[in-house]
Amino acid sequence: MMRIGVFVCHCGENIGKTVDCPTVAKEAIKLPNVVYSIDYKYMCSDPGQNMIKQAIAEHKLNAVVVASCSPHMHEKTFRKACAQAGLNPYMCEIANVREHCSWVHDNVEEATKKAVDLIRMTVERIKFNFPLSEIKVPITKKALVIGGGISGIQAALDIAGAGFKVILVEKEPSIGGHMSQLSETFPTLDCSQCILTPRMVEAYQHPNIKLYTYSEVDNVDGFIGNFKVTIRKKARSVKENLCTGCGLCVQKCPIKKAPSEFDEGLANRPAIYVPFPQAVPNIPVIDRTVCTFFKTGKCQMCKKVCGRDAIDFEQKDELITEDVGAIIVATGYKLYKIDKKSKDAAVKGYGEYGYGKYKDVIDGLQFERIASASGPTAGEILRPSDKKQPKKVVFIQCVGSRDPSKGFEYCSKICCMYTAKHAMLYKHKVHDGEAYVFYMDIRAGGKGYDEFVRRAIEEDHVKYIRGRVSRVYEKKGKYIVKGEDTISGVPVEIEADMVVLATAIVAQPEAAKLAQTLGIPYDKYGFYAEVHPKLRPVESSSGGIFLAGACQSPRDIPESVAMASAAASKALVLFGNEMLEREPIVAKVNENTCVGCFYCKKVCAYNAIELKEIKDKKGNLVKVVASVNTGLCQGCGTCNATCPSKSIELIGFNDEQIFYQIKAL
Amino acid sequence: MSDSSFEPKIVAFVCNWCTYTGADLAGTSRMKYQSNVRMIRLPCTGRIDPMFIIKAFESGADGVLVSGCHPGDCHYTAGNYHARRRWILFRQLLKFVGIDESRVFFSWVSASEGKKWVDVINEVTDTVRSKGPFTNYQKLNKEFTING
Amino acid sequence: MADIISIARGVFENKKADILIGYTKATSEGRTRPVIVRSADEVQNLVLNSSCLNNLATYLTRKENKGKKVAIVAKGCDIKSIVQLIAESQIKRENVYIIGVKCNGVKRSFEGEDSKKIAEKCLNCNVRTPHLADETVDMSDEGLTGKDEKAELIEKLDSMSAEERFAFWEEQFEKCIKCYACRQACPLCYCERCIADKSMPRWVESSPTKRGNFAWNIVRAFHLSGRCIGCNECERVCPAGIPLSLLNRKMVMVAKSEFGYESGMSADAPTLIGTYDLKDKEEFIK
Amino acid sequence: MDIGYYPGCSLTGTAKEYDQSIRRVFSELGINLVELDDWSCCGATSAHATNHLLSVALPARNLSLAKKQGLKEIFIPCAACYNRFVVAKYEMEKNPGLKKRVEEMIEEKADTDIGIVNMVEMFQRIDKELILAKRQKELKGFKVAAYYGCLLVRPNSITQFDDAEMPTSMEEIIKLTGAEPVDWNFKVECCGASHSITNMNVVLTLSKRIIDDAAENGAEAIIVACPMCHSNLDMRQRNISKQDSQHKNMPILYLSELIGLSLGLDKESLGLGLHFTDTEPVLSRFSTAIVAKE
Repeated sequence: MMRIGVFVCHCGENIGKTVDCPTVAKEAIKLPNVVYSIDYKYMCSDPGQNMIKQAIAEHKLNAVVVASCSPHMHEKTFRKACAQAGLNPYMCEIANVREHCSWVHDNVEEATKKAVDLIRMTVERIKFNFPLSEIKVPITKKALVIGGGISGIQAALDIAGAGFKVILVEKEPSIGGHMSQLSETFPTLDCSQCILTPRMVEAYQHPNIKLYTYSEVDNVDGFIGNFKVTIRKKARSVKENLCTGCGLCVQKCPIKKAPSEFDEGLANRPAIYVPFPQAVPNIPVIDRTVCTFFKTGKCQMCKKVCGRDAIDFEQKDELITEDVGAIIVATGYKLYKIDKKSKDAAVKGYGEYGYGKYKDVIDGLQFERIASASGPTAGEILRPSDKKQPKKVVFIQCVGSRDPSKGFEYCSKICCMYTAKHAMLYKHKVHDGEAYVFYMDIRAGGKGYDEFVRRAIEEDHVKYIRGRVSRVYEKKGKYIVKGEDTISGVPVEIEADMVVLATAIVAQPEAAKLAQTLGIPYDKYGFYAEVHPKLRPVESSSGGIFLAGACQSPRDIPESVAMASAAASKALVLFGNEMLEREPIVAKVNENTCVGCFYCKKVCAYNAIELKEIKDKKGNLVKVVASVNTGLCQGCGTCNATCPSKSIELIGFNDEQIFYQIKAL
Repeated sequence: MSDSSFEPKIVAFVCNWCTYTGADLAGTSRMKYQSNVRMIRLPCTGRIDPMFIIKAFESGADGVLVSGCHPGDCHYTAGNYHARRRWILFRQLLKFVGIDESRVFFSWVSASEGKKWVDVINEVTDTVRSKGPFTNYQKLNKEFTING
Repeated sequence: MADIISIARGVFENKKADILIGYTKATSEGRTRPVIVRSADEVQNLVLNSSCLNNLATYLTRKENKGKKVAIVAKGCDIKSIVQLIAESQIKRENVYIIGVKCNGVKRSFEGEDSKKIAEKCLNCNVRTPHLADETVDMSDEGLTGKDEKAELIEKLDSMSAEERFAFWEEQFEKCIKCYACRQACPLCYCERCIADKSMPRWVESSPTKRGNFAWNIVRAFHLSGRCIGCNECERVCPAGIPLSLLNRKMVMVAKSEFGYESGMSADAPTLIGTYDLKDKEEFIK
Repeated sequence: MDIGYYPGCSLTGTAKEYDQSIRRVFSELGINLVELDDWSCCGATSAHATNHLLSVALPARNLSLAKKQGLKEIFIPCAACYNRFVVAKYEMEKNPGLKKRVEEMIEEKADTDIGIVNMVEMFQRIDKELILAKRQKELKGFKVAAYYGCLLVRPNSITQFDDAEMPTSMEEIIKLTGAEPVDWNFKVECCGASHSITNMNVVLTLSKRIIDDAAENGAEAIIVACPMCHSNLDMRQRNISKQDSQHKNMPILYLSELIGLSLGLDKESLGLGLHFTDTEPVLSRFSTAIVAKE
């Protein structure tokens, strides 16, 4: 005999304001098999949970329905409370009367009626729940980190430091990411490479870290604790085990004019190259799209000069599979490129700023290279067109960010700070120069951040103009920046020598593709979605896949590093267990009625359906039926809907539960 | 036929990962929509059986919505693709037996599309309200209560 | 070409099969009935003519025949169901010895006016010469003609309003007595426990109410979608005279038009249900 | 193809040649312009600054007329009128209270489901191949500046047309004639609009900047799609010349006139004789450039 308790939460005012909770509780008790019902201000609080526990004991409840917020929020909380009171946690179900009711409706009468309906449906459903216990699966205690920027390096070092193996995959020829391109970092103005390079080397030399550079993740199968990953090691055309990194090939390569990715196109590199002097590993790669040999079949200069015979023109992409238990995604960001506007681009673009048309209109990363001691100008501020020192530089913030009409709605977060830094670096190097910053407002929340911006304004006399720029155009060798000073309310025109655009931080172009490979959700901009914005900010909704750095949203270095360590600790929490407990929401076959048509096997994305022979007492084969490998089954239930005779059912969402939920409509 | 006081009964079968979460987002964003819909959460659109729709009509629903992850976004890789093929067939069958297929709605609503969820629900509710009660099926139901 | 009796004898003499499923004369004039022949001594009563209406493939999945090597007399349409059974792991190709029938069409019915007409399924037949057989036998009967009345009816139904169609089917389904003869005759309804017999939960009401009849006929047609090969046995055996083939034919047409799919042609081809295409249509999905 | 046509007041007065060239060009391209019967002023540049309700009601009345006359869309060649119509439609859609007040004022049901099409969009709808096939003259080597002004593209969230700061759609139309649109800087700058009457100096300064930048970037003519822009840029060049002896005349052509020229239509039917700034330099360049027909 089912004895069901119904617990109606007010959630303070959140539910109580629109749903008449006492009435709902009174209606609930009238439902068949409901022996107890009560409403309370905060069901998830300790006293609230205690009410549930007491009621279970006092009223011998064997099922509990909590009418509260979304099950995504507190299903675990309430199930745990039930378990503490000796009730099987799977005998607790949530009726979502907050997100799906009180918050989305205004009319109290309608919302109350709906809340009662939702509870009735859940009560009817729970009558067909039965106690379940967690499924235990072994864990592969090895992590995959995708992306070798500062976030990926940090995460890899943390996990490796705890004694577990890490696979670090980076798609570029060297790890280091965007941080390696930066000149100085805010708000301390310490040299970016000076603090990053030791970390890169440490990751490279760590016995627990296996590094795959110039490699990408091709495929991911499996699930938390047991992923099978296929890594594509792209053909470098250089044998890593033979190369000593002497650099002779790079010096002798006759091709000199390929635009350097590292220098953001402001300098050139050979066809065989190491992206930057401190690259890790210090092994060159041949850019087959520009190499003379790959184009014409002639040259082979690099091969001739290589004393180790390390050049391999025949090298092919190599596919490597690795078993890992956790994945950390740290794929970072890209700067929004405004010159190449494709027709189906997400944003309309900023052609009026002349980026791509005027050589001296550059973006933030290009300025970093110009300001960097290792950059094309050796740190001297010279403008790209004529290598002259610009005496007047205009910095434009929010190019693409916070601009719903033309760009993205979100704030790119780091531009206020780096623009202040750029203006400062410029003033430090060009003492008689003038720096102007067009801004919407200054967002400098962070330790020492606002002080930093004040310093730029007050000590370095950077001129901040609050307003937007409508156009940049060239006139007699000057760049006329037309904008508005919204504080004085006048249009302004500045004749600049160079213009730096703080273009928006956007997701990597392949972000959505990787998300689909990994099976993790992403937002409309391509940033990966965390499972809870406040309480679970580094976890994706797919178990065992964690997020670090700017792939989740625009992040600065300290935040990225913090996220990376947090993601690493999430992986370590997983590795702290011998066996993984999984929700027992898996399919189950009724072997009596299964006739082995195996449509379930055809629709299963996880190869979880196996063949099982049923034999009689004498050992004669009676029939072959489907059987579920509960380690592989992820509980989607597609087999259940496909099976014509309903001989395979999804535990937790079985036919009876759904049937009676519908019937109670 | 459409009675001014008629409020349709609408059932939504939704997947846990995209649409249910998208509906949660509509809630956390305090967007408003009409209250006629009753949602049933399934792990995946792949789990949604055509029998659910028949049962919903038998239980007095005037309209049914099926909603899940966009193609490519399925939490279980391909559940929504199998579901889509199933619905292509089932819709035609419903149509052929005279069950007004325009009372059965399908949508892809992702976890970030709270606004789309609101629009879909309002549109479904308005459409079904203007169609009036699903008397054809309810006639069948009535006969059942008398006889059985 | 050899006749059916000598072929059957050969099957047993060469030990090609343990049993043979074929046709024999029924007691009433003009009828045939299925027969299971177990030895060469029994083959003389076998017949093969345009009155051989039954699709014998339905006996292949019967419990008593499982595990045996079975020879079967099969017209092209029947062979399609055998192909489908192989594709759905119900039988193994090597366990069935197919005596394919070169066929010019069978009667629409055993008796009455319809017995002079050709069965509607034969009008659009694309397998008059069997597409999968171990040997073939010629069924020389011919001269049957007739119109495809069902095709016209489908067209008419398609042009009706939803209300009119509902009324049409309401009248038809009301006749259903839930005898499940349609299911028994169907070679592809091989489930040991049909969903209609499942009681926990009872998706399909057991009594022949209007609502239960609707549910049953919809679920039957849906479960055969993308699988039905159009032998129309369900309709032939329906004691209530419900034009069940309309439903199945409609779904065959949908499978063809939406997916370019035809069932029963190859056991290795992917099945319609159980696979998907990234480009499947979704204009109806918001 | 039939489409509603709302010429607006300017096209019956100062911009007669705009109306004339539009009717001529679209009839040549097989489009039937159905002039809205009993149309009235949209309030143009003054109403919204003086009486907001009136500024919505005036276009609303015309929209209701369109609905009654069975028109699904109206083509509004004047950028100022176009702007008023899209804004009125937008405001009524967003604000049911305002819509109700407008309905009381115009004593009609206000309809917002009428499509509004501007000059550039009108040409975008026509099959490119048709224009190319009907082309009589290829204006090859003719460098022009496409000038959008303020009203066609702003506010972009309402007009939803092209890009407010860097539009390019008119250039695509111009290219069909063989003419070469130049890359210039003032395509969406204000010409001074109705200040032409109240504060001409403003207009002179602004218009001069526009014409100068076009000239500096190599344009031989400026192409417009707004009668107000046209009158400022065309008519005020005399005054500009008085202030600046260096000023060189810049012919200002309507987009419809440019297309008309390439279709081989004569200058009278396009109204090119009605301009203040001489268009003869343009016309003389193309008198002989007949394109061979296949």
